Amino acid sequence: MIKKEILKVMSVKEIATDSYEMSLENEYISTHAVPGQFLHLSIPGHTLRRPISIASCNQMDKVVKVLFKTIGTGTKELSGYQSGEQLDGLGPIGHGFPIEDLKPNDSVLLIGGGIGIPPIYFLATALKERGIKLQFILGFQSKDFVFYEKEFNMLGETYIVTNDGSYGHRGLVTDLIPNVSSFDRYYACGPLPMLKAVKKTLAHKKGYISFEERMGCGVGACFACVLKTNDGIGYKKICQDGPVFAADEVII
Amino acid sequence: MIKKEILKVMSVKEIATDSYEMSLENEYISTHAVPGQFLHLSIPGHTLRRPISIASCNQMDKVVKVLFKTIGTGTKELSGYQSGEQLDGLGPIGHGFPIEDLKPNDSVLLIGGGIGIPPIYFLATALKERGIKLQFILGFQSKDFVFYEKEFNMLGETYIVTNDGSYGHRGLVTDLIPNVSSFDRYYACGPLPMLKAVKKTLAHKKGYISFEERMGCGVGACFACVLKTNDGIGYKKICQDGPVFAADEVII
Amino acid sequence: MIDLSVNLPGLKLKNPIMPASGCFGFGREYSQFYDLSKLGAVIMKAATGSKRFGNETPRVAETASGMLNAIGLQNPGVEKIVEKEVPFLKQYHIPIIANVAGSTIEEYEQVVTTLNHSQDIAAIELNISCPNVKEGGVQFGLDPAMASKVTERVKKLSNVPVYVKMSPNVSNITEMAVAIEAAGADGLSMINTLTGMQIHLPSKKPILSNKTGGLSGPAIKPVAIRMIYEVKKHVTIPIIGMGGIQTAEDVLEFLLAGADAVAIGTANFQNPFVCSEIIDELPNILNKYQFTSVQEATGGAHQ
Amino acid sequence: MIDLSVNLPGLKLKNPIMPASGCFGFGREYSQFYDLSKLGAVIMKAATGSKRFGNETPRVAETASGMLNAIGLQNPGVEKIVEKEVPFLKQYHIPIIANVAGSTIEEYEQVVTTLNHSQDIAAIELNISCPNVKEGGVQFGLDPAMASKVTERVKKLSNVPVYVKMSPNVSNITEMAVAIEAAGADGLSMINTLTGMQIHLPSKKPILSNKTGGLSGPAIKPVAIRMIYEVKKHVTIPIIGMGGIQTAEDVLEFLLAGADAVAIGTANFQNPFVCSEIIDELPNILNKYQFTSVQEATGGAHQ
Ligand SMILES: Cc1cc2nc3c(=O)[nH]c(=O)nc-3n(C[C@H](O)[C@H](O)[C@H](O)COP(=O)(O)OP(=O)(O)OC[C@H]3O[C@@H](n4cnc5c(N)ncnc54)[C@H](O)[C@@H]3O)c2cc1C
Ligand SMILES: Cc1cc2nc3c(=O)[nH]c(=O)nc-3n(C[C@H](O)[C@H](O)[C@H](O)COP(=O)(O)OP(=O)(O)OC[C@H]3O[C@@H](n4cnc5c(N)ncnc54)[C@H](O)[C@@H]3O)c2cc1C
Ligand SMILES: Cc1cc2nc3c(=O)[nH]c(=O)nc-3n(C[C@H](O)[C@H](O)[C@H](O)COP(=O)(O)O)c2cc1C
Ligand SMILES: Cc1cc2nc3c(=O)[nH]c(=O)nc-3n(C[C@H](O)[C@H](O)[C@H](O)COP(=O)(O)O)c2cc1C
Ligand code: FES
Ligand code: FES
Repeated sequence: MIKKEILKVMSVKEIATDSYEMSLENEYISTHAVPGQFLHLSIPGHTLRRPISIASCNQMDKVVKVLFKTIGTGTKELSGYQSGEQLDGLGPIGHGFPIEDLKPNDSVLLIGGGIGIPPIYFLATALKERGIKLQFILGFQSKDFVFYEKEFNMLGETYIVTNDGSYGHRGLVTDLIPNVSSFDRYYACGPLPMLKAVKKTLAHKKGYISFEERMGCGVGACFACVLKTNDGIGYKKICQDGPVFAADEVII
Repeated sequence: MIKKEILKVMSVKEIATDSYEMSLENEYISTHAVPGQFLHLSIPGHTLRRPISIASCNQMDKVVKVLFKTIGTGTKELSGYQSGEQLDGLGPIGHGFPIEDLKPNDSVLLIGGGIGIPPIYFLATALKERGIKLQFILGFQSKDFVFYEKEFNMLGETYIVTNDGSYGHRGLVTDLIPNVSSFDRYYACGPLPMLKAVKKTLAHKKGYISFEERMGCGVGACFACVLKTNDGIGYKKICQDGPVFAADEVII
Repeated sequence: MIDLSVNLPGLKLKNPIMPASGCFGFGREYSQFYDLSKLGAVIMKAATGSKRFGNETPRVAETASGMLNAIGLQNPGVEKIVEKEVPFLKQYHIPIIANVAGSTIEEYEQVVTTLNHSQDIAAIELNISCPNVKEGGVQFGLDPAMASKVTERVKKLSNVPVYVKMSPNVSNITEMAVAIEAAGADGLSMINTLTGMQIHLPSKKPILSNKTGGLSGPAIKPVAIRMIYEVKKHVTIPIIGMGGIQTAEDVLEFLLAGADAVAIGTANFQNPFVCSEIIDELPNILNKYQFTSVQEATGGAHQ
Repeated sequence: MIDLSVNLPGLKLKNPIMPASGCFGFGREYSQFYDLSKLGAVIMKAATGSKRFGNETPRVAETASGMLNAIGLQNPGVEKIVEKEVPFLKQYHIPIIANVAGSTIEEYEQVVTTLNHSQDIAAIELNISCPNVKEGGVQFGLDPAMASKVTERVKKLSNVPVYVKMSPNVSNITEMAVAIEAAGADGLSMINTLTGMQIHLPSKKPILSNKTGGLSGPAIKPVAIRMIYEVKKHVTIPIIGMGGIQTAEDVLEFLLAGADAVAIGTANFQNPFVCSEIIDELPNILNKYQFTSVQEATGGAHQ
């Protein structure tokens, strides 16, 4: 259930160019959030909240981590928060990545691009606990934007691509799909063009994709965040029905 | 000359109900401001600056003091400033109280009402230095709003009135004018109804009055703050030509 | 004891607070946050003759103290709404107001006819002011003749009182209001959004796929207050006021300008509890400014 | 090197930045803060036939991301302006634009005739959109027929190009713009303020003595961008854009929407240096978004 919670900022650190890791203390979110869900954060002076994925949860010390990139005024202000300050967040929001039906030793490919990587990390830690075999393809603009490489390497085989080839392989995440060993299903999150390419390239595979869209309410009331689907209804709301969808149910 | 200055908050303390004294460090303002002038303070999130009178200046330690009452959102936010934070202020603005022509041992009556008292205090300290004899009539809503009584007592005979009689005399500042001993001129600042009464009661006396009005630019460009005058032009701008005017030149 | 109740045609309101159309869906989502029976009434998202997908995304953008939206009247169609959504809202025992939209007068009539089959609609908010659909909608709200025509036709059909939702994008709001009152409207609902646009610098294109969108939020409050104040002087039918309300003080400002009740839209997105919190706070604010009831405050700025 | 220059009828601008009418007086006050010769041009406060005192105070109020003003065209009259103010501004060797207001067509003509005596006026901004005077002013800006009539009459008289300053308080901004272009205007200046009101809760009365006032500042930017974007599609004369500009990014947004140059009003009150700072920053912003000149950016959102 979505609650309006006060989250206490524990730390904010820059982990790559324009990229920040923020640790937040909140019992309810840390104990209820599942991979793929997000927070809708209120930033003073802004009419609309900012949707940010949950990148990890630690129930022991009640800490929720988010990773974000500074795009405009909202995320810039977010990056300026000091430990001890408080944030008003709605969450956890949405449906996470379906993983219940996976069996130990199943093998999955996780694909993340830029700020789409945080939920993939949360998902990876959960899959690891269930003994799933993991491979990662992570795409970044360039060397300076690479983050969490060490963390991912500890969870599985990790391929990194940069648009300009300044780090890892040069090109797009889809260029590396041939390089990975066989897998049973994939999970992906990132910019829309990347997701389109991934869906196309892996059309024959079962996959789940997490989407982004500009949001109003964040709870399913305003219809700002719809995505076309090929079911009877013809659309789904990313905030309420997603942000994760089966690759074959959405039209992108 | 008006400059756009950064003022460093040294301290903010509540000196009476809803009334605050804020000490600001700034060399230019503290060395150039004269009694009657004001600052036009920028408060983040607000389209318009807030005009606040200068209540004292200490050239030695470069400190400017302002006293303000929390009326709405702007002054409330102002009262929440922490020492070390910075304020953007335009100043010093306007023409101060004319005092050059006063001779030692001249006697003046200073009348202040509520948030009109701060500039009167600054004026009083300046007059005291010149050996002028001072008497004060200070009006407050009620006991809880009384501030700076001790400070004024040190400068001259001080009469305090409260609307409800909860402290000092009961009534309006004009009720006490008969009680004060003879004086050569008066200076007044406070709410408009009080100023009208004072001007009427002391019509035969030479006097200078400091006015308030809602302001835009604060520098004389927008014509928001005009006051009717009986000279040829027919008006004056409070921010630029005032805020102090000779009682007999304005129509109120 | 402060009396918050207001009686308007078809609407016995225990308090003057209702969520604005399109900002509250059909109530399901916000019912997780608080008990909707606390509301004065609820205004449903726009209903059209048949299901609409609406505009492509992006559909919203943020502006200074406001937002732009171009949802495009996405809705499942009036029949589904009567069948699935009205029964859900009915359980809260508060007046249900149906927001009616259409591209043609015939579509408006079709929607109203279908709504007539339901016993649970207390009033209609006739939306002739949606700026976000290619044809229909707003042009009815920009021309007094067309506005009175659609109002008359809908009034003839409807079993329940009709509140006409007005567009602020007009040269003469009073002329519009007078025409709508003359056409038989039971009340006015004002204001809908101001048409606006934002350009996304990186792409050099309008940020909304629909290019223009409706501006809402605190930014438009002065326009709403002005229009309600002006209209109040020239009509006798009640006014449901809206546009940028965030606090109980804002509600009082609308009442003083001439509103009999108010609707709250955009503020729900920032704070899902806003309607509930304002209902709790309103008595204190009325009391602070020496009012003993909501009705006493209405039109107060005109004395 | 980024080229900031813009050439418009009567206006050779070294950069597209000018202070908006009424927000910069006649330049004297802001000349204490920086050298006005840095500006692209300067637009003077409105001039009327004879001296006006304007409205009673309070004349301004603060709103969410904006402000209301009801100055009421206070000015010393066109003769005094030509005699005393123009010579002061002349020393900065930048184009001087005279904002012309009036209650009747005859008054507009009288002002223009007097301005013709000065050699130092580069262009006229015909203000048919001031919402803050009892008669005259804005009604010319709300009716296409009246707008074209006053435009024609002024064009016949004026020695210099005429930019018509449009009101956003209209149902159809394009219709207005097309009529004004047809009437011979050399350019458009848009937008003036949106009419608004704020009610002061303690007194229960409108805060402005004029009751209504003009809404300006960032709150109205989406409306300005929308109107400029729409009008740009239907006229060929240049547009001076304004409404809520605070930063160089805002300037680029106006250029992309279709403005050839821009004016900055309310932002001067918050930051007296705003025009100067934006002139310094604009090249960096144009460069950041891959433009080599201002002219290249104009209308960019329409491609
Ligand atoms: C479900 C979901 C999860 C997300 N998770 C993350 C995350 O973990 N880390 C991260 O860095 N970013 C994430 N994003 C993107 C993030 O929401 C935007 O980068 C952020 O809102 C930009 O705000 P801004 O004020 O900095 O930018 P501005 O451009 O100034 O924002 C203006 C408006 O546009 C909206 N907006 C701009 N870009 C986006 C975008 N890409 N998606 C949605 N709304 C946008 C803003 O929310 C705001 O309403 C997520 C988005 C969604 C929908
Ligand atoms: C020359 C001058 C000197 C002043 N000196 C002092 C002082 O020393 N101490 C002090 O407490 N107050 C002083 N004031 C009054 C002070 O400016 C207002 O109390 C303050 O602006 C209120 O802002 P707010 O946001 O709290 O109130 P709000 O009501 O929220 O303000 C809304 C708008 O109205 C304006 N406003 C409201 N009340 C006044 C007022 N009385 N005068 C002018 N503008 C107003 C605000 O500036 C703002 O633009 C002075 C005013 C002037 C003109
Ligand atoms: C996302 C969104 C969707 C809206 N949908 C509708 C609608 O379907 N029908 C309608 O009459 N008004 C609609 N409106 C307008 C609101 O009901 C309201 O009139 C307007 O937003 C001003 O109020 P506010 O500032 O409190 O949001 C919508 C507004 C928003 C922000
Ligand atoms: C205090 C004030 C006075 C104004 N006076 C005039 C005027 O005399 N003539 C005019 O054409 N516009 C006048 N305007 C409108 C501005 O020129 C400008 O069109 C409007 O404020 C929008 O720009 P902004 O948001 O940058 O202020 C005035 C605006 C303000 C705030
Ligand atoms: S953001 Fe409102 S429905 Fe998804
Ligand atoms: S505040 Fe602008 S002239 Fe005084």
